[in-house]
Amino acid sequence: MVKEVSVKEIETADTPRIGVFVCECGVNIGGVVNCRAVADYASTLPNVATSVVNKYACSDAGQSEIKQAIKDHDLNRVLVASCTPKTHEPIFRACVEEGGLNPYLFEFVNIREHCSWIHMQDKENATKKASELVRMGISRARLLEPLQSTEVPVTNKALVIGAGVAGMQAALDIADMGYKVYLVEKNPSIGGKMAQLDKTFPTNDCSICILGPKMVEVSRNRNIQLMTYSEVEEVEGYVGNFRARVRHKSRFVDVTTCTGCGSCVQKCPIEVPDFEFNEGIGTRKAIYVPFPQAVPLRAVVDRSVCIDCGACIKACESHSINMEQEETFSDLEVGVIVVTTGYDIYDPEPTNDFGYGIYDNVITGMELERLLNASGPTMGKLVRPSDVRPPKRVGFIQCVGSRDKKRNRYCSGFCCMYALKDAQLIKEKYPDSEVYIMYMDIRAPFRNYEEFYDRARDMGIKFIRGKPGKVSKDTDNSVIVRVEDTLTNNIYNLELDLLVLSVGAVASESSERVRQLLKVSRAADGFMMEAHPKLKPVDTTLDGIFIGGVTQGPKDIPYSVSQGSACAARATRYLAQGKATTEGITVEVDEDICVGCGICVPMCPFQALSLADGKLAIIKALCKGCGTCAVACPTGALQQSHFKNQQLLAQVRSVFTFEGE
Amino acid sequence: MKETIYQTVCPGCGIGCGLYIRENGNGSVSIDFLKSSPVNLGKLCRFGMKLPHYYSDPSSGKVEGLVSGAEEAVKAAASRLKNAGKIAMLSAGNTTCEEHIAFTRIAETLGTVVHTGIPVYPELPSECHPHLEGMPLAEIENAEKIVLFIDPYVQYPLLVRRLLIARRNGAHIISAGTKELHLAHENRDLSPEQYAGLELDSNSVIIADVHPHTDSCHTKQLLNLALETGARIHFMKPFINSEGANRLARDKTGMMGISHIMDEIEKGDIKTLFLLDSDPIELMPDSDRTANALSKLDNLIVISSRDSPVTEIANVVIATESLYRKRGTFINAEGKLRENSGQEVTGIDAMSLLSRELGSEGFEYRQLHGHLHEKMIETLANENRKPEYGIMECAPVQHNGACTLKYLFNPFMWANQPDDNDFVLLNMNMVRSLKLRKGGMVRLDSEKGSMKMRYRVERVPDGMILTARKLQVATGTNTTVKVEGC
Amino acid sequence: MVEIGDKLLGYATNPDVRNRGASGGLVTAVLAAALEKGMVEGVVVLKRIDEYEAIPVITDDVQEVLASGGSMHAVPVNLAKYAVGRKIAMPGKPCDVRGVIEQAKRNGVELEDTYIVGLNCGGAMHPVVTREMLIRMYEIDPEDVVGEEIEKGKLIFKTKDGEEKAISIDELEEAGYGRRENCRYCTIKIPTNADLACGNWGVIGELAGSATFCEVMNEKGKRLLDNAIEAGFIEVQPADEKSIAIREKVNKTMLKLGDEWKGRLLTEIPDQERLAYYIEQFADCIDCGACREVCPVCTCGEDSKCTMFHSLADNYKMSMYHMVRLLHLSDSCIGCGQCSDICPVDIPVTTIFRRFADPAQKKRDYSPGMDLQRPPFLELMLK
Amino acid sequence: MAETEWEPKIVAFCCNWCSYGGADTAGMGRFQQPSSLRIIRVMCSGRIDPMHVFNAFLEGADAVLVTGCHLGDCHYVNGNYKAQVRYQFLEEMVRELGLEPERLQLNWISASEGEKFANFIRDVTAQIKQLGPSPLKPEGVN
Repeated sequence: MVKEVSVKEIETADTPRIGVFVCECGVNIGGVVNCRAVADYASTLPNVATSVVNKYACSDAGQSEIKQAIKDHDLNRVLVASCTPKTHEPIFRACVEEGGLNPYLFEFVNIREHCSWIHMQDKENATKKASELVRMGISRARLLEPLQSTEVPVTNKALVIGAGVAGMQAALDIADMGYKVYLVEKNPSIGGKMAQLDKTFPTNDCSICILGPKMVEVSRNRNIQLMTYSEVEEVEGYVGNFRARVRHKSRFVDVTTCTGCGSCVQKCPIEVPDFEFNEGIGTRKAIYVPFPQAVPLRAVVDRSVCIDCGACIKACESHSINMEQEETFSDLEVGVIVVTTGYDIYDPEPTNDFGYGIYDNVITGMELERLLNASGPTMGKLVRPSDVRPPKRVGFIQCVGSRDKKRNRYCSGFCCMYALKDAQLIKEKYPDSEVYIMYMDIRAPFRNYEEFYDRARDMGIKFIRGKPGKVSKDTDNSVIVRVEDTLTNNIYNLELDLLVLSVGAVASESSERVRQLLKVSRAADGFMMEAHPKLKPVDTTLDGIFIGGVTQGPKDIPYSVSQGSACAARATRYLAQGKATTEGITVEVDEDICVGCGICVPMCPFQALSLADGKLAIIKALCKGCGTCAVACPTGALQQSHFKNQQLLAQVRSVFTFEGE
Repeated sequence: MKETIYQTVCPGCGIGCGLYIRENGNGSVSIDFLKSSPVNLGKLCRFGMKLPHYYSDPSSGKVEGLVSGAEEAVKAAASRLKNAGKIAMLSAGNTTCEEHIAFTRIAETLGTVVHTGIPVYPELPSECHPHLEGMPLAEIENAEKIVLFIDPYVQYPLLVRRLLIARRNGAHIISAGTKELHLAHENRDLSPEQYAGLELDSNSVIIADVHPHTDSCHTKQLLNLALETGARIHFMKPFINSEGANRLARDKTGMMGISHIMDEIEKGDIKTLFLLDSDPIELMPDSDRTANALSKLDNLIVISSRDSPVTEIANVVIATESLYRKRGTFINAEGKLRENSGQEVTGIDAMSLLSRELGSEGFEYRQLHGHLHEKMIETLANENRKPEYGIMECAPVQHNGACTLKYLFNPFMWANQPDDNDFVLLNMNMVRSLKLRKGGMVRLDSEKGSMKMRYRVERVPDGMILTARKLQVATGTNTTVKVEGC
Repeated sequence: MVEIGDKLLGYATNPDVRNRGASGGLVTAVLAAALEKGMVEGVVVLKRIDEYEAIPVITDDVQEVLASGGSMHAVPVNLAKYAVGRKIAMPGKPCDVRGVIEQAKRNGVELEDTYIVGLNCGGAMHPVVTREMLIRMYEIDPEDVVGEEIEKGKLIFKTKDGEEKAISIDELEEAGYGRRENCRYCTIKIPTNADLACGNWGVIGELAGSATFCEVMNEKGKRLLDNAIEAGFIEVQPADEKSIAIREKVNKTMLKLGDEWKGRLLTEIPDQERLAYYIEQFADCIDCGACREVCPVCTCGEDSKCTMFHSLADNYKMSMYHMVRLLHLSDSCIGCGQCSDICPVDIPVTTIFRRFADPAQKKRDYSPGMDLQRPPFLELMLK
Repeated sequence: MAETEWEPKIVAFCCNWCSYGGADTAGMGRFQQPSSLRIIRVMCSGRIDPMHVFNAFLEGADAVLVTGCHLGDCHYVNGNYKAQVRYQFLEEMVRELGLEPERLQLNWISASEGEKFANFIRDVTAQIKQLGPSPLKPEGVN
């Protein structure tokens, strides 16, 4: 049928009455933008019922002012011009809702990050731009429509990916709060990097001694279902309703019957370098138990080197070895996901940093950990790799792979501390050795860290402030490091038996795979990105997915553990409530206009669209509101709510004015 | 699966575009294109493209608001007409020549005339009427100079095509009207005193339009201009068959302009109005006032092929088939005779019955069609007539307000055809002086009230606001308004 | 039983149909047989109005189908839109078939229900141009014309006095007459995208003029032909090597000529003049929307992005309507020329579309309407 | 009145998760930029409708920027790949129309790349200043 006047704009049932609140944010905005002028300008625009300046719109006082204004001026739209919606939109939406309006009738204009902070020297233009941004917001606000967010039930189970110390902590905390947790670990044993360490700073207590009991605790917790040697393959769904497929790699050993006795290992004729746990310094067999304290303490067969001799099968009294074992899959349904996939140690080999990979006696900090460890390949005896003799002169180079524009710009945070620790351990074991630490500056914040540094100095460890320029080899395989002490301007040619590179942390490949699987954002440093660097350090932009530990960026053990707990606390909120609210912004179709061409259907990455009887059908729960399909729709029948064509076009149009207007 | 196809003309302006209508089994219609129709070569304007909407409301017979059959309606009409006092019969020219002749026969029986053709438009001396007829559009293509007093883009879009051809053929085109036109070589905002400066001669063509609300003074001025310079003058008109109605009514006297008729109805002098496919509520700029006036009638009888505001309030509605299905003939703006391929004649049958009910003879299509041919031989022989009128005096209407709202008579708005002209046009100067906001609206105030409109910036004269849409603040084609940004 | 890939020569068995049809009436007979045997509910035929005008009509009357036929080079309608929502068979030039296939990708047509007998096409003429050409070049009153055919590169008109006049098509086209511009550089001459690809190219010897060369393109084509043979409507025989070679040669020559025309008609406009050119071309647009209405690719209804977000009230230098249409269709414009034909203010819409579509389609190696591969905008080829 | 230097108007479509965040980060890092930019926030670069891009040009934008997450980082699986395909079409159309190619630009900017965002805006603004106002800008509009 004919419409008398073709619909050019969304008809709103009520005439818009917009309240404009221009926030000074103290001097953050007010110091640059003339907020009064912006508010005055806004008050001249159509449909603006009131326009005022707030000192801090997000403060209690500011929010009550907004709520009061909704009543006083009978507002049906609220526009706040302040900071970024990424942090404050939920706050103001809630405020507007408390004021009696649908939360989606709120429009946010960013005049801080996008204006005052980037035009600090140009107050006049900043004010002009702020006015224009507000005008654009008002054009959009006029056309805003109330939306309903929907509540979805939450499956009261959690998935924790990665069983390092952070993941273990998260799993334990969630489990202790009474919820079922699936803890997936790609390695044969849980424990992560911490299990490889010798001692931990600043207390120098044995790493595995404190971690071991926690690992056992994890394995014994009734609420935790441990899935080691397993990887998450697929994840779909949304908060409260994730479905994950986990692949259990074949150990070729029946974990239910294997006792971890090690008879099989003894009989195995194949011996290969142990890269998994001992950084390639020691060896392991083709069938092996990852390390003495492994959880689960079960053998695993490395089929890539196994020669199928059958010696182990004969040795195994419990008949646990099965070379035909196939990998299996589990399909999990969980409400929340915690990602604690950890990191990789920076590998200096490809670029031969400081001769690493060329000279035998240049090693990384992690290799040193294994050399110092009492249950390590040398039984804790420090030797240099070239001739297995104890080194007399040991040097550390700090910031290898970190704080380096050519490598990684960030500080890995823990390398100073572990170098101090290892230096002390060497000094303690071999008091007559000379230990040098070549550093740019020592970073030792937090309790007892600075004291730990002092102690190292007191022990006679020599600190040279300077980054070595050249590393070369002496005839006896000693390493000669040329370094300038920038405090004294002396240039040294240190002759060292062992050079330790204090390498930092980098985002790991397996972590990246999980990140892509879950669609978590990636930060510039390659680690996963939190929702907010300060206020939502373990949340992601995806509801129901949390990140903790070094997955989010380098950190030490206590920090990782507390993040594990934080993840647990954040995640359990959903489990405890049993429900979650999904985004109100979804796609909707005008059936009168839709011609059923189906162009949109393959656009949806979430399979929310389908055709039924020549018309479009939408599964709202699957729709994540990206709006890609709305672009594909040639008729405009498909619209993304809150970002309708009319709303966006109005915003674009109001960018421009007549000259002199 | 079976479709019926009707070759017909577009019932919009008087150009009379050829096209065909597909009617499928369920009665829905779609429009289709002839590629070599002689008038429009298979092309249509934006109104023509929307014809299916026009045909979406076929009329139904009604007596006192209740649906009734044709015979019942005719009888009710007859009994009302028999007892009526002064009867006014109006046919604006929106149906076939044959129906028009039948309507005229009834008028003769009733002892009155059908107000129709040019006389119902502006108040002009009758000797001028023949000169308001159109000229062959092909001749426009061959003119050396063309002066436009209309905005073809808005009012008669298909004329744009002829003008573009003329331009390719070397014509110099001047827009002397209200708006800068893309196709014109010169855009001059001229007052009538300056028309002499156009330097027209017998190879020039003046293109204007004439409709119920044309400023008759300006029409006189244009006729004077044509007379003085020897230029040919072509008038565009609304309705497919206003030209036919005009030619058929040429020897009739005693006709009144439509606004005059409405005045008499308002005064109570006319108590019976009999309409043939003409709706004053759609036609008059001031619809409210017109509807109000019509409510004072004792008898409102309507013959119509489509439902419109007047069929809602009529005492009797005699329904006919849609225009495209009718058997019959039209004369377009250039005097071309066009014929529908449809074969239905319910309108003529109804009028025949009505004639008999009124005590006169009945009639049938062939007879009426024969009469048309006789008449046409007579009037077509008059082509290339010399002017038979002298220079006319006129007193231009003075507008003292700051702004004039000018209604560009859009030949489809009488049919409530949807169009997107929901805006007014004004120039950048006015935008600045009124401090209009981009994307904002203007408020127009007249004695009738006020309304808000979107606006578009165009190169139009200062103080002029153009609209191609009937606005409820309008009191005529030119309305003095106050304008404000809002 | 014929097989997919068969190249045949055939003709209608009914002598009347065989004589009236341009090349043995095979196409007419195949369509009529499909209707007769209930394969389809209707057939699209061109109902002749005069020498220059025919209206596509859907009929379920076998006799009406048999009575249709004959060449009409001056009737450049695209039939794709008439196939929408119906179970029909129709004859089709390559561009008709392309339109139908593009409609099918947008769920406008159920391809399985639409049988198309393709016809070789060297191009069509616009009736208005043809009339003018008759007056100026042939010096014949268009109303006196009773027949028209193309032979050996010449366009021949027959008058009611029994006279014939022939002028070479090259000469006509140099003078600005002859085929529509888009036909001159069209790249598909043999409708290999149809179910059957028919035409008189390659029909030689005694069969010349009384048989049709027919290639079976797919399963539907096989069904059509088998049905017509079984119903006794047609007879076929295998085409010999020579016929096949000649058909291919004609095609190659036509395509080569097409390339030359393309070079001449789509000459590059200098960068700095292009925007002004487009603005000027669209400036007279009267916003009728006919170009959209006739487009055989577009499936939108009355409301769509090009109309809903375009307003006459906007003071733009170029209309949003045309920009959105260019955007939505430049990946799948088939260059059929309907939009140019219909434009009431003579905007060269097709030429403009080709300027955008040619490079876009070439770059993506996509030829719309030739197979079921979806156009880039529908598919958004990922990775 | 002093002649002030012409400042272009640049419309940028930013996705909520990355490039809008990049603009925020630029602000947090106080990376100073010309005041030419007007950001339209959408949830995903896949929501950036070429129709809106054209509309921005017709309204008077001197340049239009299409921005989103780095490829592979889309919050909605692959919206930015779709944006990229659409952008390529737009780019070709803009070139064919005869608009200078600098007036339409694509950039993937993550939420952490504040400095990159600011540099991008500075560069584009400088390029557009060189070119002058868009030839599609309606008269009397700025």
